[in-house]
This record gives sequence, structure tokens and C-alpha cells, in this order.
Amino acid sequence: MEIGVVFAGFGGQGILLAGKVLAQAAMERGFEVTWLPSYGPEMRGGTANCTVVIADEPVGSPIVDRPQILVAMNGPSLERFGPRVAPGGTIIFNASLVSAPFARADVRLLPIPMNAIAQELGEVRAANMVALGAVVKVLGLFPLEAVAEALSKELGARGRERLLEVNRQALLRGFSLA
Amino acid sequence: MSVVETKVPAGFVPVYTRPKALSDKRFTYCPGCDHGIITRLVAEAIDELGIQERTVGVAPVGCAVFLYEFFRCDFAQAAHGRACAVATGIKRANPELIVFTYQGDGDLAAIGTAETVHAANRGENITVIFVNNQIYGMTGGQMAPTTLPGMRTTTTPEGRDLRSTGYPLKISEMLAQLDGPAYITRQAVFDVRHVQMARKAILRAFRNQLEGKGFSLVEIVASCPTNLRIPPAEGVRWVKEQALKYFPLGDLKVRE
Amino acid sequence: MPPKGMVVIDKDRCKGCGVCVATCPFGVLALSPEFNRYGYNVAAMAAPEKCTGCTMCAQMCPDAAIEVYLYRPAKEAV
Amino acid sequence: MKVLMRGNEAMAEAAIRAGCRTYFGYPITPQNEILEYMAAHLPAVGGACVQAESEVAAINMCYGAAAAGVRTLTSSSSPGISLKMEGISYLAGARLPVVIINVMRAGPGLGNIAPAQGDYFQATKGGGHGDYRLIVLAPSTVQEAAELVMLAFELADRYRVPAMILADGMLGQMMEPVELPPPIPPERIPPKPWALTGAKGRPPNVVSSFDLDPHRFREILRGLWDVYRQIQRDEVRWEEYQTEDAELVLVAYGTMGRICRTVVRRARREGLRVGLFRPITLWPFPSEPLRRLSARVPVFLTVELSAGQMWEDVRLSVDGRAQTPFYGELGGVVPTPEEILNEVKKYVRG
Repeated sequence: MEIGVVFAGFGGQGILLAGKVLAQAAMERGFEVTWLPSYGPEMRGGTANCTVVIADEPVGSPIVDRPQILVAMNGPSLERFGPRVAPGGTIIFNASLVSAPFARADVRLLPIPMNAIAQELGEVRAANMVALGAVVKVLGLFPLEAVAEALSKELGARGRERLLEVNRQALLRGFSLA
Repeated sequence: MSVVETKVPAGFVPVYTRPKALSDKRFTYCPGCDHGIITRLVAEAIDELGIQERTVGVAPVGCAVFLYEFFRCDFAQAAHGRACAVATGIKRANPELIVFTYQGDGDLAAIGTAETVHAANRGENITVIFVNNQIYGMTGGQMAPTTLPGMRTTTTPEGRDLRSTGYPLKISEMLAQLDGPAYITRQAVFDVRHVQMARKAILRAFRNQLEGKGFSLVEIVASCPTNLRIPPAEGVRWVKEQALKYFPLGDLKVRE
Repeated sequence: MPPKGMVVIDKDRCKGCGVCVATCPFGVLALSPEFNRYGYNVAAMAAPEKCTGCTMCAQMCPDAAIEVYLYRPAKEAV
Repeated sequence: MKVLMRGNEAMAEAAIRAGCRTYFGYPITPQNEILEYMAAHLPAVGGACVQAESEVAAINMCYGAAAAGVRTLTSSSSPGISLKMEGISYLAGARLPVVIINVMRAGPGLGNIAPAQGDYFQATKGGGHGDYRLIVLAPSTVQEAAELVMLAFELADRYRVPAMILADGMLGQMMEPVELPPPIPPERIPPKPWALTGAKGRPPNVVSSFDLDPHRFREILRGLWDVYRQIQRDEVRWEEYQTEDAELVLVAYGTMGRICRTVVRRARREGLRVGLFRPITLWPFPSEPLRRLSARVPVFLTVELSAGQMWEDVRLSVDGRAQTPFYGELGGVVPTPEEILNEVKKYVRG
């Protein structure tokens, strides 16, 4: 088993963090895992993406050409990575920002209004966690609690415990919508 | 006439002896070269401060390339121009050491400009002795960044043309503009009075380091009789009448 | 009465550059016609009786080849 | 305890645990995290981190710190390593133990910042001027990167030679679980009687690569090459995976090594008898084990993120006893396991 998940969106949408939390959770649950960010000359305002590979044997390439799961948090990401998703895979896209639906018959399309939900929760920056909640459901490898734990570790490490509760809510909402 | 007085008759006491920080090795500089005076002054400063056992020198590439053979202290031989970087590494690795570089104008002011400027700007707590004799001595007399206008060298056979080769680089003036350095001074060694002033400046540059004051650089305007093709004793006139016009002496920066 | 000062020149270090000769205010030093083993005409005291032990020659010597002594029999006794 | 760590950060932390107390570097992607990590963590252990004005200055600062007897690290990526080459040659000549990390990117020139393996020649064949070699270690996982950094410090000190970690942007940037080795106790770092510590109670020490007398210098270099031969004898490291019955052996190092491991697994699932030979020391190159393998394996397919550099060492080792085709990618493009497997299928059938 080797599953590739690509998170993609604007810089500043918490793309790298969402991927890192997923990788952390998978590691804690005993999976082999890699996390590889896009790294480029642009620091802010550009596009960002990262790839998480979760496997039950040592991961070969951390680069995934045909991901099983794509999280597209904006339109350009959907256009760029959507065609690469493996047949039978899932595209979770941000229905708050992407108006034109992406058409592909051989994959599951999962529209989630990530920004709207996050805003409703009072923290628009939690949109990435809505997406992550959905990923955990689609993966079906470990319970949402694993990700919540990883997130609390990550936020704790960054001194942002106060955000924990709203992010947990966001994870739950995403999970329940998937 | 006796060639050498080897025996000191009874009743005589030493008033000027060879510095203890110097090894027995004969200097490899040309006859009459100011390097020899400057090297000796550095050794005298080390003696006076009693720091020989904690001093590490950094030897350049240039006429002082064999500097490590002349001193009785630990030494690193640096790549051309990199002495200030090497000194930085030594000092950061072991701040207890007293670290000095000794560099010529090609080494410090051409290929090593960046290393020098940035060590100065960091206020690196090291001592830099900069021998400016306006020429590449070791490689046979090519134009240096400090070569005087109109001065003949093997690469400016008609004299240095400012339009195509630029102007003498005033390193000390440049460095004195920075906030980092503690002490930037320009000295000379063409007569006893100036030797004594240079000696004091070198001593101060080392003392600054002992007191943790930061980057100190003593530029010494020197002559290269060999490549100027003048008798050694005429180097004095060269410095006084030519070099000092472009490189006036004095303290350029003193941070108390 | 012995001279006030005297210099000892390290024959092998001296490169006969003549800086000391030019420096000495009393005309004590001169380049000797003799060569050292490197072929230099080394400096020597030509008029030792004029030496005051002022150390100027040593301070100017580019080869750290000169040591200077002062006649101080009284101090030595102390 | 396993922690999720970026390759660059794991290498930096491993260096600190190896007793590295000075770091000198200059920003260049994709290895900036090493400099940043050192700036944040070295002072806390009493060390010094200097962001140098150039790569040239940084490597010469390492020269000074190593001469002072302190474990020291610098890191960069391909164009920066080119700038360091002057200093690296001096380190080799002056017998100074410094660890250099090259997180390779695609070149020549400014190229781009994507992972590549085009610096193999530079790393293993000298790179700078003169007759010298570096110990070159090529990790393929973050775990191995941490371990090899620690080993690099040990080997550099043991043989008084500079050692290089040859990684790439993928390994530097990726996060992976890593079990960090425990810190080396300071007393286990061997004393350095040659270091510049002040000539107190001993004759002065001189660190230099300079000797004008050709015959004397020849003897110095012969001594250096005696050390190199000892390294070639005692320090060769490599990994073999499923080579026992292989009809084709992939030869790949670093991140290509791990990708080829996936290729082997997939090939085996399809009934293809494929194995992997992964050099861990690129210098000394594991020629002898490869030569032994070539007595029974008919095909060695070298896979690199280059136009074929390690390939030359593979061919020298195999020396005509087997087929030695090559598959490579250029410009920062990383081949997928599928692409490599398709190449494999040109030579073996299930």
C-alpha cells in the first residue's frame, strides 16, 4: 500500500501545514511516510503545494505523479493537479473559491466550501483543516483523533494553542462532509 | 674593521634585542624590504603583551607567505585573500586565542576585499596588519589595487593609467566609514619616528583584541625597492614623496 | 673610556641593505667589504667609538639583525 | 523516539549531536534550513554560527575553525559548492577535517533548484585543483542523512580529511520520520594535537598546504595518498537489495537509490528478477563488491539524475564483464518508478 496525497493552493492557505499534520498523524499511527513541499523562489502570494506519501513499507519516491487524493484549495491548483489524479482517486476541492466545476468521470469529485465553513467557525484560516478532515475520511486509514493529536502537537509547538479548538471543529466539519 | 661583534664586552647591557616571538628563521624578504620591520613590530607587540602562547597568526599569499616560519606561535596558512575569513573561523572556534592576519595589498585589497570588508563590518575581534606597498611583490611587480597613478609596473609598462585601471584603492578610508571596526589607522615605517608610531598602533590593535573591542586594522604604507628598481635605502624617499600623497598617515577611526 | 653603546649585527641575517647605515645619526655603521655566506656585504661598526646605543639602527633594520647594548657598569654591579 | 523532520534540519541536528560547534554558510536554495537551524540552535550549545559574506568566505572560516581544532560544518547547493572548491582543495592540502553538505540542484550554471545529481564528478574526482579526494557519503533517506552526517565527522577526524555529504533538493526538503542518534560525548571526540590552540608548552603548530620543495611535497602527498588508500580499504560502504538471484541490478545512489528500491519491489511483484546496488560511499566507490557481483549478474542499469557520471565508475568496476546501460534524467526532472521499470523491461523478461 502506498498512497500519495497532494495538497495545493495559494501560499498562505496553510497547505504545507495541512500536509505536515497528516504526515505526523500517519507516522504516529505506525505508517511509513514522507512529506515533500514545493520549494520555489516565491515566498508569498504564489502557489504552494506539498505531497504526502503514506505507505506500509519504506517510501520510494516522495514525488508522486499520480496522486490518489488531491486537495485543491483554489482554481489554479485544481487545473494544474486535477488531470494528474489517478483513476479511481479523489479530488477534494474548495467550493468556496472554485466556481467552474472540474469535470472528470474517472475520479470522485468532492466539493467542500472550505472557506465558508472556516468563516462560519470564526477563523477563516482554518479552511486547510476542513480540507484535512475530508482527507482523513477519504483515506480511511486512521481515526480523525490521530490528526487532532498531531495538530495539537504542531500548534503547541508553534505557541498557538488557542487556535486548537476552532481547528478541531474545522477537522470535524470536513470529515463529516466527505 | 671587524665584520661582526659577536662578543659583548663586560659592562654592556642589552637595550634592544631580537623579539622572543620571532623564531631563529632568517626573513626571506628582499634586502631593505619594509616587511621585515613590520614583521618585527608585530613580534614586539606579541612580546610586550605576553601573548605568544595564545596567539595564532594567519599567513597570506604574497611576500609574507612564509610568515609562519618567522614566528614562535601557532599559524595557519590561508588561501590568497582569505585570511580574514580564516581568522574569523579561528576566533569564533576559540575566542580565547589572539588572532591576527598579516596581508599585503594584493591579498587584502584585491582578491580578499570581500573577506576584509565583511570581517571589519562584523566587528570581528581580530587584528589585521595590512602592508600596502603598492605592488604585487611576490609575483614579480604587477599592478596592485593600490598602485599609484602613473606608476610603472610589469602590467602597466607605461605607468598606471587611471582611465583604464581605476584609482588607488583606499581601503582604510573605506573601512573607516563602517560602524563595525574599532580601530583603523594608517602608518608608515620609513624613519625611526614613524616606526615608533607604527609600533604603538600595532600594539593598540592587539590590545583592542585583548579588551574585546573588535576589528582593528593597521595599514602600513611601505615600499618595494626590488620592484621599484631603486636602492633599498631609497624606499624611504619613495614612501615620503610618492605614496603618502595618496595614502596620508593617521588614525581614520578610533572607537574608545 | 669605552663607548656608550655598541651594536651586535647578526652576520647571517644582514642583507646589506644599508638602511641602518643611512639611519645612524653618528656615522657609526658602514657596509663592510666582506661577504656573508649569502653574498651580502654586511653592515658593521666602522666607528664604534661614536656609538651612543640609541637603537635607531635596530629599529630600522628590516631583518631584525641588530641588537644594541649600552655601557652600564654601575647597573651591572647593582 | 521518531520525529518527523526535514532532511536539512535532521542533518543540522545530527551535526550538533556529532559535536559540531561552528557552522559557516551562505543562503542558497534548497539548503537554507541548515543555516537557519544552526543560527537557531548552535549558540545554545556554546557554538558559533556565522552567515558569511560568500561561499568562499564560509569555507575559509571552516578552514580556520577546523585549524583551531573544533568540529565544523558548512553546507550549500551546487553553485555554492563550486565557489567553495578553492577552500576545499586547501582543506585537503592542509589536512583539515571539515564536513561539507551539498544539497544538489540542477546545473550547470544557475540551473534551477530542483533535485539533481550532476555534481558527482565534482565531489568524487577532486573538484578543486590538485591531487586530492573527499570522502563522499550519499544518503537516501532522512534517517540515513542524519547517520551519515555523524559518520562524516567521525571519518573526517579519523583521517584528517574533508568529508562531503552528497544529498539533493528532494532529500533536503522532504520530511520523514527519523530516530536521531544520541549526541557524541565531548570526551569521545579524539584530541587534535596538531590544532592551533596556542603554542603553550609545545613547539608551534602550523596548518598549511604549502611547500615549495617538490621532493618534500611529493612525500607529503604520498602520505596523503597512503591515507586515501587506507580509506579505500576500510571505509567502503554500500547496500545490496535483492541482488542474490538478480538478472539485472539497478545501480543508483541517494534519492535515486530509494526510488530504485521501489522499482525493485514492483519488478519482483511482476516476477522480474531485479536487484539494487546502492553505493553509500561514492568515494571510495564500492568497486570491488560491484566487480564481484558482475561475475554473475549480466546487466547493471545505472540510474542517475544526471547525464551519466557515476555510470563511469560503474563501467570501470564492471570492466566489460556485463552489460552496463544507463538511464538518467536532466534538469531537475525526477523519473518515476514506472519509467525506470519500463527501462528495466528492455533488458529482463519475467
